[in-house]
Amino acid sequence: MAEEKMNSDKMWVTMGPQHPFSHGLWTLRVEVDGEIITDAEPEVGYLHRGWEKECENRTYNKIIPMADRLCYSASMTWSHLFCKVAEEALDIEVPERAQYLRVVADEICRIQSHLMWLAAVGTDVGNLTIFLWALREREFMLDLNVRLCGQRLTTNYPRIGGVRNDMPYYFERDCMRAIERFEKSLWDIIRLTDDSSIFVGRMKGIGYITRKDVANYGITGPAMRGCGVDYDIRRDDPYDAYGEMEFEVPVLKEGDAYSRYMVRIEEMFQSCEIIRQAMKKLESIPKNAPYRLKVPKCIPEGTHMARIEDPRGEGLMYLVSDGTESPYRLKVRSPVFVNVSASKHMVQGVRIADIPAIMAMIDMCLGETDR
Amino acid sequence: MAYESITNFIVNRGYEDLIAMSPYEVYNLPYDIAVKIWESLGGLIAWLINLIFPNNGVSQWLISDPVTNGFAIILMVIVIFAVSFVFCLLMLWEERKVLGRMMDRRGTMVGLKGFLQCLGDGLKTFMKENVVPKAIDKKIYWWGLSLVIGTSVLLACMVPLSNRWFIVDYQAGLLIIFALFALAPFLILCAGWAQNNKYSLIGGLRAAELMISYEIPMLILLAGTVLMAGSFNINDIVAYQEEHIWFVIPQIIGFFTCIVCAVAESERVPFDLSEAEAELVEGWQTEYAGMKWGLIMLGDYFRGYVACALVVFMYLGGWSLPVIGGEDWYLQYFPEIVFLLKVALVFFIFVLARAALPRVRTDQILNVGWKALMPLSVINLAIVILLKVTGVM
Amino acid sequence: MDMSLYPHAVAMSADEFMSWSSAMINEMLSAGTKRTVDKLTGPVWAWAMRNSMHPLHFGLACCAIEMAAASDTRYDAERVGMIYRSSPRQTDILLINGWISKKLRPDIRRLYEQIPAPKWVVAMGECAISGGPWYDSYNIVQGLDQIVPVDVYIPGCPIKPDAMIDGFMLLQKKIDAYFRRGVFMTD
Amino acid sequence: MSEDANIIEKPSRDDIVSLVKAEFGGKVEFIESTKKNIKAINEGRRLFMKADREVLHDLAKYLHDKLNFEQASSVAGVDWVDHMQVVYHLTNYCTSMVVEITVDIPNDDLHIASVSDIWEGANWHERETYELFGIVFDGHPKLERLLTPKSYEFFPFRKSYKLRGQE
Repeated sequence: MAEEKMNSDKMWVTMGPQHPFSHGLWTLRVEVDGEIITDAEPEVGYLHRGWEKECENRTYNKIIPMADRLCYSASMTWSHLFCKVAEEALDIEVPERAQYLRVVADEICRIQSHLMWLAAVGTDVGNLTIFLWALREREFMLDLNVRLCGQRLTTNYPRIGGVRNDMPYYFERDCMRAIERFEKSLWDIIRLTDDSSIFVGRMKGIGYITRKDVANYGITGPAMRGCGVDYDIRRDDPYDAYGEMEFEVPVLKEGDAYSRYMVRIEEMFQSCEIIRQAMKKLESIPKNAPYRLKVPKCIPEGTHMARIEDPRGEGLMYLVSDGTESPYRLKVRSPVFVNVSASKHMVQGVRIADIPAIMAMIDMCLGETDR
Repeated sequence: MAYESITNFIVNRGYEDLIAMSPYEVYNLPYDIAVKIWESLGGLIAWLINLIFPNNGVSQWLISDPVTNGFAIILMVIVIFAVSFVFCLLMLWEERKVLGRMMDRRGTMVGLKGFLQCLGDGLKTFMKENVVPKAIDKKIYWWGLSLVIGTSVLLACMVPLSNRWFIVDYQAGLLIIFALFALAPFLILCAGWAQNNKYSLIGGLRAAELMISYEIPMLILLAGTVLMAGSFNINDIVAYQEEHIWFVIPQIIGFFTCIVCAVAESERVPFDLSEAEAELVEGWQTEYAGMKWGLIMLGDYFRGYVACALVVFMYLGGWSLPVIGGEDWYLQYFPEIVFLLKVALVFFIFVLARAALPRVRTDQILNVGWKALMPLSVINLAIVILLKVTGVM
Repeated sequence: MDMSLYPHAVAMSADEFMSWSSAMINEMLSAGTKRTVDKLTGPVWAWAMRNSMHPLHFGLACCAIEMAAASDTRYDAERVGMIYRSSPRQTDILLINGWISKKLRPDIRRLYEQIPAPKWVVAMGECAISGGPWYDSYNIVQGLDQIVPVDVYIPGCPIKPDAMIDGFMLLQKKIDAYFRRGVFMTD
Repeated sequence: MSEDANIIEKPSRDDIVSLVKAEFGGKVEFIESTKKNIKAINEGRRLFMKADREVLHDLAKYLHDKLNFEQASSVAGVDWVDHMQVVYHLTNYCTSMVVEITVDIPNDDLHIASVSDIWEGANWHERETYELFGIVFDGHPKLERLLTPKSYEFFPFRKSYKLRGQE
């Protein structure tokens, strides 16, 4: 083995924890023959903090802000998922006003998470203007977060049995303004990316995954919908108020990095649609309707499971409660954890210059990968 | 010896007296400036010595013709380097501010509206510790670095700003600049290899790959210009463009191809594969710390300046303005300023490309180079030949 | 020596005490040309270093998202001359903005050593300051100062981009103090 | 319908129950959920099974091949002090049905057949469960530590391992 390793002209390049393309801390050791990649080996675990073990040391209400810090760029969906699991354990139905508020907060979080992803794509492909324009749009979505939930990033907005507070004064008008402005200015960024043949040339034709491999590798979310799997938890397995929303799930057949990119851009437009419908329905609900239920501190025994459509894929939480104040066991299924495990398969046979483009399409968020 | 005022001690001679000693037949502005500087500087020293020891040999010697001429040449080169150095800092400032404005933010506000930011960067990098990794190939590490910076600075000083602002009015004008320009990728390859770092090795290899794609189209474009102008000498090319028409009009295809090649030559964003930030950390500059990296960045901007200067010479008529004719036109305005403004305009196009375009992959630049730039430059050459044969130009 | 930055001498780290004491000795012993040269050139180097701080492009967790937001159009960090360089050789500030796991300790230590000499470390966010919400984790280093000497702590979880730029303003004052005591002091 | 007839593209809930009962008989028992107003359970998109350790791999293969459960969402370990438990969640895209299989493992013999040869997605989940609980998945291609550093010897998620704040 040693001499075979010696005179093979392949070279292991470590794209280590501190690397501009990694957007967080993970290593991709890549075996390179010239510039073509023959073998790859991802390594995660640099942000592992034993989140699930720490939950067993916290009461249920203390876990909500911790759940925000699972995937910090899409924090609303994770704390929302934890509250859903707890509500399923308590077997309660969240009041209607809270359901719609959660849907609005979820979709705002999805738009700002996709914009953060678009910014990351910009730096990976080498065009800093996309990075800054995407973050400029994201600032307006963060302002909506600040008005609705109080904090820019890790919003800590849902509670078990409802939401923290009702819509603030004039929020509905600001939300509509922000959405209109966003839809107009997203076209500026699209003109920078889709109309530039270099960007399309860099994205098309790399990171191929067939329809069968996507399910086999467990890749979920926009990465899966880019390869032809027509499945979206918000539509097929609706939770909260998503049942009443009509929106169209973008699905593309090609299965390369460019189609995954197109799926996410289309999803941003769909999110604006959902927010408009949710806002219209919120008007019809009387202002003083309850937005939160009284919930006991201890959750009864049993095993419970809930799923949610995170901007990066399918988030799933499995809760084993034993009637005390804190959970007995809380398992978190993170979509990026599984997508990264498939990176070895996606990266075969491409050039080094394509790795950032492919990995950007998985939209890494290492907080939830290492938990 | 009675007290003598400094002015009449320094023999203020007209330029003609020096003509015998000066290496130039043509009037050369920086040499003239240098002579005046030395006359005031050297004259001051000589006058001081003369005060103490009146009528001694040294002060006479100091302001004699050969000594003035010798020191003037040294001061002239310093003046020429100072002008191109300050203009490079201006270009760096232009890039940071224009890039900032295009990204809808303010850019640097250090110093006066951001200009002193380049000074701040430079001084800071000079003060950093000189970190040299242990397992490097010492000779090539240092020679590669110094030659890259050396050729860049040498190039920047060889670019004539007008027909009276040059070091040497060499007959093979553009050819020498191209020859020195083509050296940089080899030195980057050697520097990349010497750093014993995988990223820099790949970066160095890419620099060599990149060179294959843009070098030959660039030379064919050069042939087009030289054929139309009739000589390699830059003064003749500019004079020709001034009499007839700027080469942009007839060789419009060549102009755009040349801009693409110039961007690739000075390794700026759409084609900055050897220093690809996202994939190769810092490409071939990864292991160069502190002052070494500061000088490399300066070298990059010098090469950008020379690439823009090439485009201006070949297509935008050097330092001539189409409007103002007449024989002593250079008395009404400064041709050097006109030339530098044109270079700044072309650099603006480079910065526009940097703000708008993502980075290209290695195989894509090779395709573009061979399948797009090469045919375009040949078509451009065909047009030039056609115009030349039919006697239009 | 501007004592306002060290209100309580007790809390100085070993490195800071070394540089503070050697600065005191330099004040007393140095005289003549070296002293005047230090006095004259000190502010120039300080101005240069202050206005071109290059932090390392090294995002760990939530504060990394806010670090990215600090360089966008609203909170433009480049106004004060901050660009994120990706190679440690060309940076002078190690910015740690997330929780540090035990697996990452050797990497952070190596990055710290790779950065050339006049360097500073900024601990951004609760997790880098003291382990933050993960106080009882088995895999988290409870605070960055167990690995590298830290210069500026920026509290908040996650911190706002303007708090980060404010932290760097404080670091600029510290850079001033570092250079006023003579640049070429080997401490 | 896919090419060979026996793959049921869209198995309904009672299809699955009847087929699995016919195939595996006593070894797999179905648990009825007692929750009333959870939308997913009322609309029949959840199915809870308890399987024995020996029959798990065949059950997984059966569900994957015959009943078109294409994705293994997650593999979770649970430490009930006196015995260990592994919980599988399998998803079917067409009917968006989620099947939850729980398998009990005695404390003295922590071995179970790995399903990473059926679903590639479960590979890293099994590695993670191994390094945090110590449950060995036989037949796993690369059963090593993934998240915790290589130098850790203990299994952190077991109830026996106490966190800093606990006792």
